[in-house]
Amino acid sequence: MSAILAQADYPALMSAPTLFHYLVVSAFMFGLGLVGFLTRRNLIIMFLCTELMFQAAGLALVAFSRFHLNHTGETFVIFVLTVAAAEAAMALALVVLLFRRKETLDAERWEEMRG
Amino acid sequence: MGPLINPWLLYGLCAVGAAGVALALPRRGVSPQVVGAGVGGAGLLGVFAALGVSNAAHLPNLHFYLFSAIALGSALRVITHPRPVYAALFFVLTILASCGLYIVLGAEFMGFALVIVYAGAILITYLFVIMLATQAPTADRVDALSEYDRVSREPLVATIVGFLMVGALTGMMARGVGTIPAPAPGADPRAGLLMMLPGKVERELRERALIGRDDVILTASDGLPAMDLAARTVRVGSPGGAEQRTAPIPADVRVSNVEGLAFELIANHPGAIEIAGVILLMAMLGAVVLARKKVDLDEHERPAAFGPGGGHP
Amino acid sequence: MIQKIQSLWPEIVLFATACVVMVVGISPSVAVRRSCGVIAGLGLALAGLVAIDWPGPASSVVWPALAPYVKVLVAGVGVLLLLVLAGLPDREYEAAVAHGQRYDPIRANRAEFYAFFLFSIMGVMLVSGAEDLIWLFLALELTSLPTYIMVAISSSRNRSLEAGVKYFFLGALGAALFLYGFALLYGATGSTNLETIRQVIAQQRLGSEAVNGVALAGALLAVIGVGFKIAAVPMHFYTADVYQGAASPVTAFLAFVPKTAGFVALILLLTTIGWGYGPSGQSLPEPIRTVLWVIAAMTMTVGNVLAVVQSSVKRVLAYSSIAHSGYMLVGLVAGPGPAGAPFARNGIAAILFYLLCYGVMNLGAFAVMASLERRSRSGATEEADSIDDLRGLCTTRPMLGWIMVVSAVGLLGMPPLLGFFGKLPLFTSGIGAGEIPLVVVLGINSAIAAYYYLRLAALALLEDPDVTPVGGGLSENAPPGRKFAGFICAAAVIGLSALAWPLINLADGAAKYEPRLTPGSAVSAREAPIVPSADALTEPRAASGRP
Amino acid sequence: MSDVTTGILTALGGVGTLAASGGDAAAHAPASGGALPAASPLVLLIPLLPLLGCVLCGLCAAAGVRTKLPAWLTVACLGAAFVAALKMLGDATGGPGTHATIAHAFDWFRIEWGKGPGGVSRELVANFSFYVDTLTCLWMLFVTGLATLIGLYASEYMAGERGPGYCRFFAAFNLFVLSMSCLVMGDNLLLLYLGWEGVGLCSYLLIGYFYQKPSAVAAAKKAFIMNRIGDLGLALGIMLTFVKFGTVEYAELFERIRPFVELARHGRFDEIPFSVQLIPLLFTVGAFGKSAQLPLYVWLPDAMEGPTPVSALIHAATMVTAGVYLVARFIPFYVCSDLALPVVAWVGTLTALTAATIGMAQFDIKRIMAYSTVSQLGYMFAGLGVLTSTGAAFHVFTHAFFKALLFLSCGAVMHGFGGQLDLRKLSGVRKMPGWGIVGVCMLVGCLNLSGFPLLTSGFFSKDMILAQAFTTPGFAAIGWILLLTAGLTAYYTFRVYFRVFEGPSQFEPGDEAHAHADPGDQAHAHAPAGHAHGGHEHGHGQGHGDGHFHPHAPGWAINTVLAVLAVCSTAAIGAYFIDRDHHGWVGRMVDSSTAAWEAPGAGHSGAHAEPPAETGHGAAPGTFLGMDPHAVMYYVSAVVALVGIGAAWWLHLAGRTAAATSRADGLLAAAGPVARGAQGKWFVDEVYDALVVTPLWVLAHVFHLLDKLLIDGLVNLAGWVPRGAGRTASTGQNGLLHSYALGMAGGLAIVLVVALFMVKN
Repeated sequence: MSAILAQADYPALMSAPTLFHYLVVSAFMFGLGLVGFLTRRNLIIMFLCTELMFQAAGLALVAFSRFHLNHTGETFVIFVLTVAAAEAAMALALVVLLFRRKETLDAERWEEMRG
Repeated sequence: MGPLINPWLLYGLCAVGAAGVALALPRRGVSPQVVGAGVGGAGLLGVFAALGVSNAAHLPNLHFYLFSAIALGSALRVITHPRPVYAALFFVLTILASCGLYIVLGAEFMGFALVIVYAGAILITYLFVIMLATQAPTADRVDALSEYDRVSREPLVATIVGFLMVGALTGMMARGVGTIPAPAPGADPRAGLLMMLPGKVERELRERALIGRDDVILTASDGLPAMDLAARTVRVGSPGGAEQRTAPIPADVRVSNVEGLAFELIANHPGAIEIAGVILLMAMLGAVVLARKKVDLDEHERPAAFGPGGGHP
Repeated sequence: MIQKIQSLWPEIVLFATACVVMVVGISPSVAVRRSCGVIAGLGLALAGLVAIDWPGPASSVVWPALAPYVKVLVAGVGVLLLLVLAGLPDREYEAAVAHGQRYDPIRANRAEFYAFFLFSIMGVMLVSGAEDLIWLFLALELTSLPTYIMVAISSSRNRSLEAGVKYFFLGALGAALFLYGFALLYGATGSTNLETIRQVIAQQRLGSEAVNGVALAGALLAVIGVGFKIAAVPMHFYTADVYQGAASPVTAFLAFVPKTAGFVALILLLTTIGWGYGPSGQSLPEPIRTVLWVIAAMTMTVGNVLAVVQSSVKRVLAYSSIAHSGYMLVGLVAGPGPAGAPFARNGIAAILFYLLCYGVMNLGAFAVMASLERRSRSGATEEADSIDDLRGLCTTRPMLGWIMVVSAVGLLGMPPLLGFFGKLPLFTSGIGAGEIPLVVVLGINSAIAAYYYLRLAALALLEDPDVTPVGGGLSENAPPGRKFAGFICAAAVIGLSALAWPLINLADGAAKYEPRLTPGSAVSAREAPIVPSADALTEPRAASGRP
Repeated sequence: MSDVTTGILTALGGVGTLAASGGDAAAHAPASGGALPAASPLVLLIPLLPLLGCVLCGLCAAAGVRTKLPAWLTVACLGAAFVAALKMLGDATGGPGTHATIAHAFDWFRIEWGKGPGGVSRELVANFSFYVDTLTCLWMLFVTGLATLIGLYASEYMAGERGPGYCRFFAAFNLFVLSMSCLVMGDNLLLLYLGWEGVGLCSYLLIGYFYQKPSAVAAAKKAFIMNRIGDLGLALGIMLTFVKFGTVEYAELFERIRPFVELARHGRFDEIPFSVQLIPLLFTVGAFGKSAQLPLYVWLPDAMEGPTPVSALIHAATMVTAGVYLVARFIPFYVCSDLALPVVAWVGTLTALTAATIGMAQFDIKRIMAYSTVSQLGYMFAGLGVLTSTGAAFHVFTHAFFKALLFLSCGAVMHGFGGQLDLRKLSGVRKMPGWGIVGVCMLVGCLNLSGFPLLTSGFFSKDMILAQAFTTPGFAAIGWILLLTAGLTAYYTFRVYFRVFEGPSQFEPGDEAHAHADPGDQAHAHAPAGHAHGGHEHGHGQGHGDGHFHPHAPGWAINTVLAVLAVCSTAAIGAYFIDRDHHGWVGRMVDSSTAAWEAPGAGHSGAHAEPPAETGHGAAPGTFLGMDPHAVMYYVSAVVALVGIGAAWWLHLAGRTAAATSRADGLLAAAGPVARGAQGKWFVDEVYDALVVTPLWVLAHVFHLLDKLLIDGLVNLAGWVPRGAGRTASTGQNGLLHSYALGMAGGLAIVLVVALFMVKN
């Protein structure tokens, strides 16, 4: 099975989970984030859920990085982190603005335009 | 090479997970959250059990199970907990567990950076805003929570959609993961980075007393340190250059995660760093613009703010 | 990196301009603050000139001339956009404050607005020069993040906020999707370098004619996630609400800038996944081709069908913008054809040219909408948006009316106008690639589009003006720049059709496709230790396995 | 549609192979028209002058001109264009050779799309160049001539509109002539298509001129949609032509089609690629749309909502013959298909019959004329289909004059009687003061249309088609149907004439007069009758406050134009007798163009009574009941026409006198035995109703019903399906962030699941 992570200097005390194990965890985390985004109505929690999805991508990236024995994936995570922080800052500012307007965080209250 | 896992088993277990999540989502009346969490966890466990049965030799270790269970369990709580503050805190837990997984994967720097940056900084901001923007709950009762926090929207359809995607993704991964081209066994592409760190090698050798106090690593004719990474040897000599010899590099002298990451970041992605900087600047500006509060200008201040004639169409 | 920086001069100019604008914007003097727009325009023009004069080294191995074209295109249309945008943030507002309205700093945001504008344009330019998934991800984010803010602050109405929140949150979802896709693409190939990814996938396809499942899932997620930027089905839902809620100038911006970024990103991404090799010729992998095919057909159809029933001009234009993305997706499905393919068969050249046509025509229509406002019953002014506002515009405001007519007829693709010449290569490239059913769908959709575009044109041209409007009349209280920009666009719609040929040459040159496959190099480069050369720190190309 | 698709598919077979098919002949002179000599630059004036007129009218509109200036500008420009067309004719026929020439205006576009063998670059070249041969001259002559005359007519007819509407009308009028000259004179298919779309656009604009009338807007929309269907066919045909032959320029196309024509001449149709045979069929679809043939004809009668000069010029004389021009121009392509010409012939014939039967049951005189236009266009197509492009072109030529005459006469009546068009409410108009010229001109037009023997040009042109139908083997049935139609045509034509112009002088003014009598109604301020009485130069002074209506006779402009047209349509007989060797002047014009039955420039000798038997049947020429059709048809068609006119006289004039309470006693005497009283007339009417009208009425109404249910239904459906779908789809756009996110994620999930099942390994 080539999808083994126990290459090179894998820590000795760990046995050898395959890449797929990590990918399953990552995919489930991604799915949970998606489900949360779709079901929660609190704007802040919704954004938290996109962060969860980013986090899932980060986990996959690190696992891949480990598998390919290069650092590119980890580097990518740094930038994902940066973008997540930037998005979070703006999203939270927007949420504050929205909350001031309608005194609620309910996403369903913003439905004036349709059709 | 057979499939990593029987696809139908995988899809079935995804469905079990979906059922669990659907049950666990908050809803009006009694929500069977515990049952849901149990069912969902059973689905996930089933996937790993199935993986373990077919690849018993590579059964992952306890840490992996522990951290992924915490990560996914708290992720489930993030999306199911009716109280935003708790959800955010569970997100912190997810991050921490992810850090555990990172460390298991040998990405120490990213693991700790994640704790500091994500759990430490970003999530605190979230908590801040949540507290700012939520009516202070008077009693510790769920009823005191806003309706939009207590009742989730379209739990069934959303779960089906989400887990359809998870099933399809994992299914495709299961098919493709076996044929990803990997580095040849025994080869570590990162080893070459050692060439970039003559100082570290020199220090290690000196600490292990493999070279003398005055010896330095020599430079080859092409300007690079005279190392032979295949044989893991290095040519060292005294400063005068009179005496040259070859010293072995011990097997445990290798580029650490932080060093490798730094080289990757600086050497291969300097442009990305700059763009990230611009993004952060832009985001700061955006946050400032968005979150400004209304101020009332006095009558005499208006001309100063808008200039004479500025306001006359 | 030094060579790379040479190709980044336009972006550097833009960044410097943005910084200057931000600093100038906090000046206490109104006159100085007012110069922000001029400075931004000069910077943008300079960036465009630099992009012409200083293209730097080939930005992408496969598309050596893509980036300069996109940069010049974005800068050129950007100047026009700026003319429309100028004065948006606070002109009416300053007047209102002078008349005693409460000061609302949310709207007093002239400088920041221009800075966001420049950042976003800078993002598109960076997208066009992307060689790396990380770079591409950051550039896409840089393109879209400022637009979220611009939408939210574009007017003081709740609608803008609503549009902002929808755009932002759905955009973040889309970003998460394509980020996951990028992660999987990296995982399947072991590199984030687009050229390396292309080589690895090409080797795999040459070997087994099948794309790795992980790569496939990654490519699909990436394509559909980036599809958010171009409002392709199924990521199109936000379009109408956001376009309607944002102020018209910002909407014009949304319809062009993120869309350009999205298409350029899609071209780069699909290049990695496989045009131009494999025993089966130059087609994409079957699942991706099928998905793109369906997306293209659905996008056109959904956009057009929904546009038919709208009563708001901005919604009509929003849905038609979806439809136009669908048209351009045909070029994506058709692909660049074999190496050295003529213009008529090169779907990428068709897209690049159509982006220009669409940008100009669409801006003309939005410039008209931005120039009009209507006084509501309560006395407040609001944007003209109802389709009835166009009634008899050629009589009451001939210039705006004719701009609208020319733009609408041009968007429809009436033969002598620019839109026709834009659509023609899409047809021919589709036919050339053998996608006859898709071309038929394209034809049918063009016919459906005639329905609502002619309605726009006919309302302005043929109907009599509404003498007794419901709540106060239509007025025209916009900076003259908007009308001027509209005039330029309308003139271009007519005039560029006579000059279409040199522009087509430009697009054709930009879409020159040079897929090279270096057998074995990809894998060996990836597995070899990072080459420890002396200049590794300054020359990342050497480390990324380039031939 | 699927046929078309498969056709294109087979034709393409990968555009890459174009190199072989289109490129082998590609010595492809890069300079367009290098093969043909340059025409006099004067030719460029023909499109240029209408453009100038259009610009001037636009300037008038901008300057707020409220006089007749735009009309005079238009007439001057178009008149000059007519002179230029005459000069062009002189150049084309005067010189030693009668080959085509090319006048190059400017390069339009040139797209390089690859390298051919030997590194020769292959290009799509389409320039603003004009292809001048005798067919072009023939068409441009009557287009510019009629446009000038009708422009003059419209200067008076539209006088009530002076102001922006007047300028708009004449700008569109000029634009139409410009587009028409692009269509007819273009030296490549793309320019033809540009003109084709341009005339369609002008037609749309002018039909919808009275845009406040919902029916006018609906009619404009209908015309637009029906024409689009046809245009799709033409566009596909052009694309296929380019794909197949690698060029869209006539000069090269007619060279490259020659091998196929040779094959067809020997009956070896199975060696001609299907895609080549498909081209004429696609062109035919376009021609049927523009020329209002079955089943796309329904827009034309509705198009009469436009101002009458427009109906006369665009929807009777010129634009609708564009389809005939297309087929005639591309005769070499048509002979390459063994299917195309029979299709053209049969559709034309059936259209002629259908429209004639419908025309018989109508009461609106303009509509009757519209149906008769459809019917006559059917004749022309039938003529093309039975291998007499000369006959068809001749009929186009004569029809242009007499149909314009008829329409303008009807328009004069409509103009004078406040928009009244119902033939039951008008009678004896010829006798009224000031209406004599109109009456006589109407009579001349009706005689021409019904093919009155010897005195009328319509007789000779129709005769040529009929005779050829019997001559060409296998088309005798068409000949019989056309003969029947000729009788019906004579009948309904004179039905109009006898009802409206003869008989007791009675009238009932139309709606517009009433509307005008109501001073409060401003919505009709634009109606022709409105201002006609307000500020007309020979207005009848009296006010209309009392609501009393006086018809007002046409002024000098209308009368002059009618008289000139009447003379022209009679004088057109001359064209039949000049140059009898070539079947008349028109025949010579046609024979020296690409519409000839032999390849152009093939050096054919003058006398060719029979077209070559390119149908490959090799059968002997057909006969008419054993006699030579060309000899006997004069008599047969004369008899048929006379019978038709007689029937009309019998039914509509003879019996009407007794019922009359008016002053038309002289007419009564002329009408026949006074003994036939009211009772007898009723009896005749009832018999007529029962025996003749009812079946035809039923037939006509069945077709009408088909119109309403099928065609209108289809048109409505075409509009309704997207709307309905839009309504349904827009329920998904419910404004909720979550719904949108769900839609996005759901779509993505479906895509991934589908991809999962498609992915191998």
